[in-house]
Amino acid sequence: MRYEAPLTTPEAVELLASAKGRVHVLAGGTDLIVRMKGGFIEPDVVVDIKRIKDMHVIRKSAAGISIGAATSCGAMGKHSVLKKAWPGVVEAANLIGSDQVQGRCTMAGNLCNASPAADSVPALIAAGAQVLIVGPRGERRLPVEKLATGPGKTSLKKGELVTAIELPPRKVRSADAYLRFTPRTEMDIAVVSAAVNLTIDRKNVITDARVALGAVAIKAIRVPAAEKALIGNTLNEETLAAVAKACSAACKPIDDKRGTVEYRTRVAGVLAKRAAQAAWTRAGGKA
Amino acid sequence: MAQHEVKLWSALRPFAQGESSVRIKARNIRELFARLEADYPGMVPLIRQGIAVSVDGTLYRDSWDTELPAGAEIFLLPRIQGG
Amino acid sequence: MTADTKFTGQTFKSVGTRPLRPDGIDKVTGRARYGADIDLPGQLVGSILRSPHPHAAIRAINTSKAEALQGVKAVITAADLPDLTNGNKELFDILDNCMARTHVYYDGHAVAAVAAVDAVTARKALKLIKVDYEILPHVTDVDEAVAPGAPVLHKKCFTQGVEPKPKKPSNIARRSEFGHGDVDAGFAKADVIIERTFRTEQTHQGYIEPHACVASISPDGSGELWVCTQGHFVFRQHCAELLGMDVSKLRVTPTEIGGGFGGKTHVWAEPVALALSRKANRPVKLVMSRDEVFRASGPTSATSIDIRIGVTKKGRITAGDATLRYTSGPYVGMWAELGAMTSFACYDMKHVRTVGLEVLVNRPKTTAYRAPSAPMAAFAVESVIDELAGRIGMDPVDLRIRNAAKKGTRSSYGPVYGPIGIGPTLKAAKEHPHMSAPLGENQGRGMACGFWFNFGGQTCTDLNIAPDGTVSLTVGTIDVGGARASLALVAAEELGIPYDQVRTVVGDTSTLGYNDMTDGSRGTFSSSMATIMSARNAISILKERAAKMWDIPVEKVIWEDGCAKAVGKKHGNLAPLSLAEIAEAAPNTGGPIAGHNELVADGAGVSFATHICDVEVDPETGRTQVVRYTVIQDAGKAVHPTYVEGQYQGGAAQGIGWALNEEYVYGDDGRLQNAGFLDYRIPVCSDLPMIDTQILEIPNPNHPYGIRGVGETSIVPPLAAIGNAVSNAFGVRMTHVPMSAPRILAALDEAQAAASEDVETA
Amino acid sequence: MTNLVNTNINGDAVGFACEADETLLDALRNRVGLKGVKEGCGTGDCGACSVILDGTLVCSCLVLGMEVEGRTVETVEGLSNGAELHTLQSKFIEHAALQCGICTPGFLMAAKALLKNNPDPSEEEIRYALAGNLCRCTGYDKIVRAVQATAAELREA
Repeated sequence: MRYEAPLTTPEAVELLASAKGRVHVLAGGTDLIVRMKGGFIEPDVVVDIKRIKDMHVIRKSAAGISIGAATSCGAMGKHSVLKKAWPGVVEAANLIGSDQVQGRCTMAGNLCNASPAADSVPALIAAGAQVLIVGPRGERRLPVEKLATGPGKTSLKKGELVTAIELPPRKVRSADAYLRFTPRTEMDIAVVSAAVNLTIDRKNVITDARVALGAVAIKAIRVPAAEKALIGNTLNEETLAAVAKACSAACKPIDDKRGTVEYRTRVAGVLAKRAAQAAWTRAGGKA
Repeated sequence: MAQHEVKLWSALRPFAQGESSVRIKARNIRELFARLEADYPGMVPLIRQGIAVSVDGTLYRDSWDTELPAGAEIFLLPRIQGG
Repeated sequence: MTADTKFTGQTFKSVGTRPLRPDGIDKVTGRARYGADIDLPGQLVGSILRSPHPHAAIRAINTSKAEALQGVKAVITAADLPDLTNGNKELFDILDNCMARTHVYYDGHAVAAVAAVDAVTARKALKLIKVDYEILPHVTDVDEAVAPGAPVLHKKCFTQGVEPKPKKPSNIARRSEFGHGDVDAGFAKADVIIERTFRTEQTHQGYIEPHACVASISPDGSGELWVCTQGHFVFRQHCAELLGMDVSKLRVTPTEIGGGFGGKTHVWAEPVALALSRKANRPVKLVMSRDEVFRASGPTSATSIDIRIGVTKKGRITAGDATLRYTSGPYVGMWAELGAMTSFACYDMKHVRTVGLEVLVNRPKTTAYRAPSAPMAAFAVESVIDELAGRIGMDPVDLRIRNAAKKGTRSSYGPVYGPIGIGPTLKAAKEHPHMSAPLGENQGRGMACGFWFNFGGQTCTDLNIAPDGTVSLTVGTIDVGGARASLALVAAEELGIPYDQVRTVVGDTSTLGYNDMTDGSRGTFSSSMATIMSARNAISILKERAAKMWDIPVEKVIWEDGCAKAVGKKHGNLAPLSLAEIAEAAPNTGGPIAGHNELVADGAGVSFATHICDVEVDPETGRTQVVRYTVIQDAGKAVHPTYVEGQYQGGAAQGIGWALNEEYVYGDDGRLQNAGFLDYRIPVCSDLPMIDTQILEIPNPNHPYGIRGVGETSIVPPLAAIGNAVSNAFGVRMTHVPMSAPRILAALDEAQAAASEDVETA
Repeated sequence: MTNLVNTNINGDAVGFACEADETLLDALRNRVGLKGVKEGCGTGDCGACSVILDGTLVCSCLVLGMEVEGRTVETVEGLSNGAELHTLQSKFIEHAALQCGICTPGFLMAAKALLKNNPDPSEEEIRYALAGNLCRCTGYDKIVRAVQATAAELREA
């Protein structure tokens, strides 16, 4: 195996495009190195993007907030502007692994691993985030939900890499929240998870909402029916019940070592309800 | 030499015609085992593997010297494993 | 020799204090050497090929390509570990488990091994070994394994302990029975009888240090082994027998041990490492990966337990009956038997019967895990006792106090108890402030009792007085929890010198006689007994030397406060001789001064604990958090109270993990799905509250200082205590451990459905 | 292919040879001889191999050796100042925050990283900060107390 640590994005693209054999991008390494050690992958080339300075930058502009692909989730948690604008995205990113893992893991890695249970993905989908992709043919942007195509599979082409994650500008009276269920308090993979991003008007009526679930299908999913249940309503018992019902109805999970179909389906609704409540409170909603 | 009623745990009983206790004259564990082996040869493999002897509720390994006081309750048990 | 080990009721100066442990600095600076930290010149890397199948016949193994790979120095299969066990079934099972012979019996069973110049080459070589398997039907579930038509692991396995001998082979390897009285007559007197079936899943000891060793065998047939183990003498014995070596020619040096809890009482990779070294004629280091630890080193049993207990309205237990099915992996064990012995041991039962069935399954060989088999049985019994208390409207502590075993009670496993401590732990629980503290919303409180035997066994120690009068104590029991400090305290106590004048080391197998393992809570109990005797022997020599120095009769010399003192009118004015002064004169008074002792430590005395716990359950997700926990246990005499607390807290934490989250998950393909710390969920720091402890000191009459073993009992009550807490919070009875969120949610649903049915019918 | 990595470990300039796919954990243990860094799982789930890399707590099993070229690595071996133990080290011994000790190096590094960022952590903050380190002996009670005692002492110093 060859290890490369380019200093610029064009160099990284060149390495990825020209490499023979199995080539992998190394961001945080908290998944890649585990898979290497377990013998699940045997890369010929690993391209470490952490020496590219731009990849560590969190930048706020009129277009929103851009997070460099090598930014550790731990660093996101220390960024007050990001935390204030997107508390749900940050709490999702900060739930990945221990402090040790937080010091390394990245949302870009979380997205590109394309695990159905990835913590940051539902939050990013709810946020309406997109990824900035650079490749031999230049840049392109893609909504985050279009990056993963199935477990472990992405729509990235040879030579392409995600260089940043872009969150839209934050509207007033809006907020997001992310919740997951794990058997332990920490150090766990989501059995099921839910993210809600919503905006309310002066009368506490929800004017916009995005709802996403994790670990209930082959990839993280958006739940339009739950969004419909929120929009145009205030957050009362009835609305919450409708959100829960819509979310449970949208689940197509599997039975595995981490959870059952029945459990995931039911708790998806519970978590969506609670995430909606948390996002609402953060947005300044009053009953 | 005192005669004891020696109680057997279930694994030993088949070798004593199904009885739950046998009467044995013995001063100590050595004599106890010698008599058991002589009278109930089927017990030999289990005794060789190691047996615990409860004397008045206190568990002893198979140290020959351990005395069996007259009137003491003698109970044979499997040797315990621990963690 | 027979030493007088009766409790003397003495007062203590050192014992009961809390000095710093001698191994502390090495452990906080990274200097302490564990199994994987040993390196030898010319050392090779060993690695084991494991079966991916839960059950298969091995048709052939082709190792030629692996042998031809550059850098490979040895490849072995079962042929290199020939059967020398001479009809010893127990030893044969150990051999077959270390290296499969005709069949593989579980996912992870070793089939071949290599030694190569580095890890990369070793890994490559493993991939080049071709094993031709004939895949056979498998069974991993305890209930399925005993069901008619289940695949039978061993065609020659006819249930032992059943008369007449069964005609058909089965997976029930052995049946054992305990009890007394007439259970039918007992149940006839009961006002309320509860009958339930409980299940517990398989858990692993979960020590953080994987098994690791370095083996070196010379062409002359002698060998050395450095290994993390709970019993280096036992490892020496088993390895020497399996390899056909003279026992005394194999020197086993124990490294620091990174946790064992029973899992390091058994050889796994050590005979393989030795066989590789013998074939390669070079030292071989073999370290298991975490995946291998889970797949191929011994977990505890999965169980299924039928239980029936009857009680009168006034709260007297009239009878108890239990059938306990425990998995033992592919080889027979005594795990169900231990469950059968311990299940009702806390109670005074007139009529009791317990039947243990050892069930063979295609899972790794079961090994001891802290008070082995007792937690599962206690889960079943203590849950039903609590439920009965509810049914007759009696406080569950009172019901237990009413029925607690005491001196003179015939124990459920047979003998009549001497003085025992369950009563005091229950009384302490009743009076504990935790019992009356208010509970919050969605919280429940539970309590449960636990029993473990404790034992002693073969032990020896050497106590050497250095020329400057300081003391070196060599023991043969592995220090797993602070025993070096505790034993130094005991030596200091007996000699009358300060703790820091004594240094304890664990000797290798060539420095001491045979010692049994550190298991059964015996380490400090038995080695302290031998240490006291060693010190007493040394004191008698010290007195002789002092007499010689003073030129007075030895009868006129006593030992007091670390000094020889002359007594009597004639000599009483002589200034005392300190240990240092006597040691300094040793070259002129007869040479080095030492005390030795070899004994079989008996009379460990049974141990009881009562735990109280509060849980909070999220009724919508089933998530359960332990919010308060209290352990009450008798220590006899706590030599180093802080380390006793550590044992109580550690055992409780393991029990909490077992109760809520830990379990082996097998797929339909018979493969273990969660062989790692991510999905085998031992508690993390944020999962637990502080664990309060209360040490009771009821002296053990059979130990000079009154000491009892303290290591194991603390893991017994948590499963039931937590189950009872959940039950008390929501009125549901949990019958399946771990009480994971989906299981709790399902139980809540059932309770709700039952409640609404009641409303409808009402 | 074996590569040469130049780095700074515990304040010393250190060079070590390393395969491209070798983890920092293996390099520290087998190439540099720092055996205080422990392997409990090799998958980032137990924290026994925790080191501080450029001021950030990481699992050395999840870092490639080659990544530390030109960086600074702190391990348990660098915690004490000569014979003078770090307060965390002495408090761990005093409070019996260790039994078998295999997890101790990782806990010490994690606790050091915590106290640098948060000199006065609550019990809950300590518990979550140490959640990446598994201990099977202590039930964590005495570990949490040792960290609390260290924090108190360091605040007074």
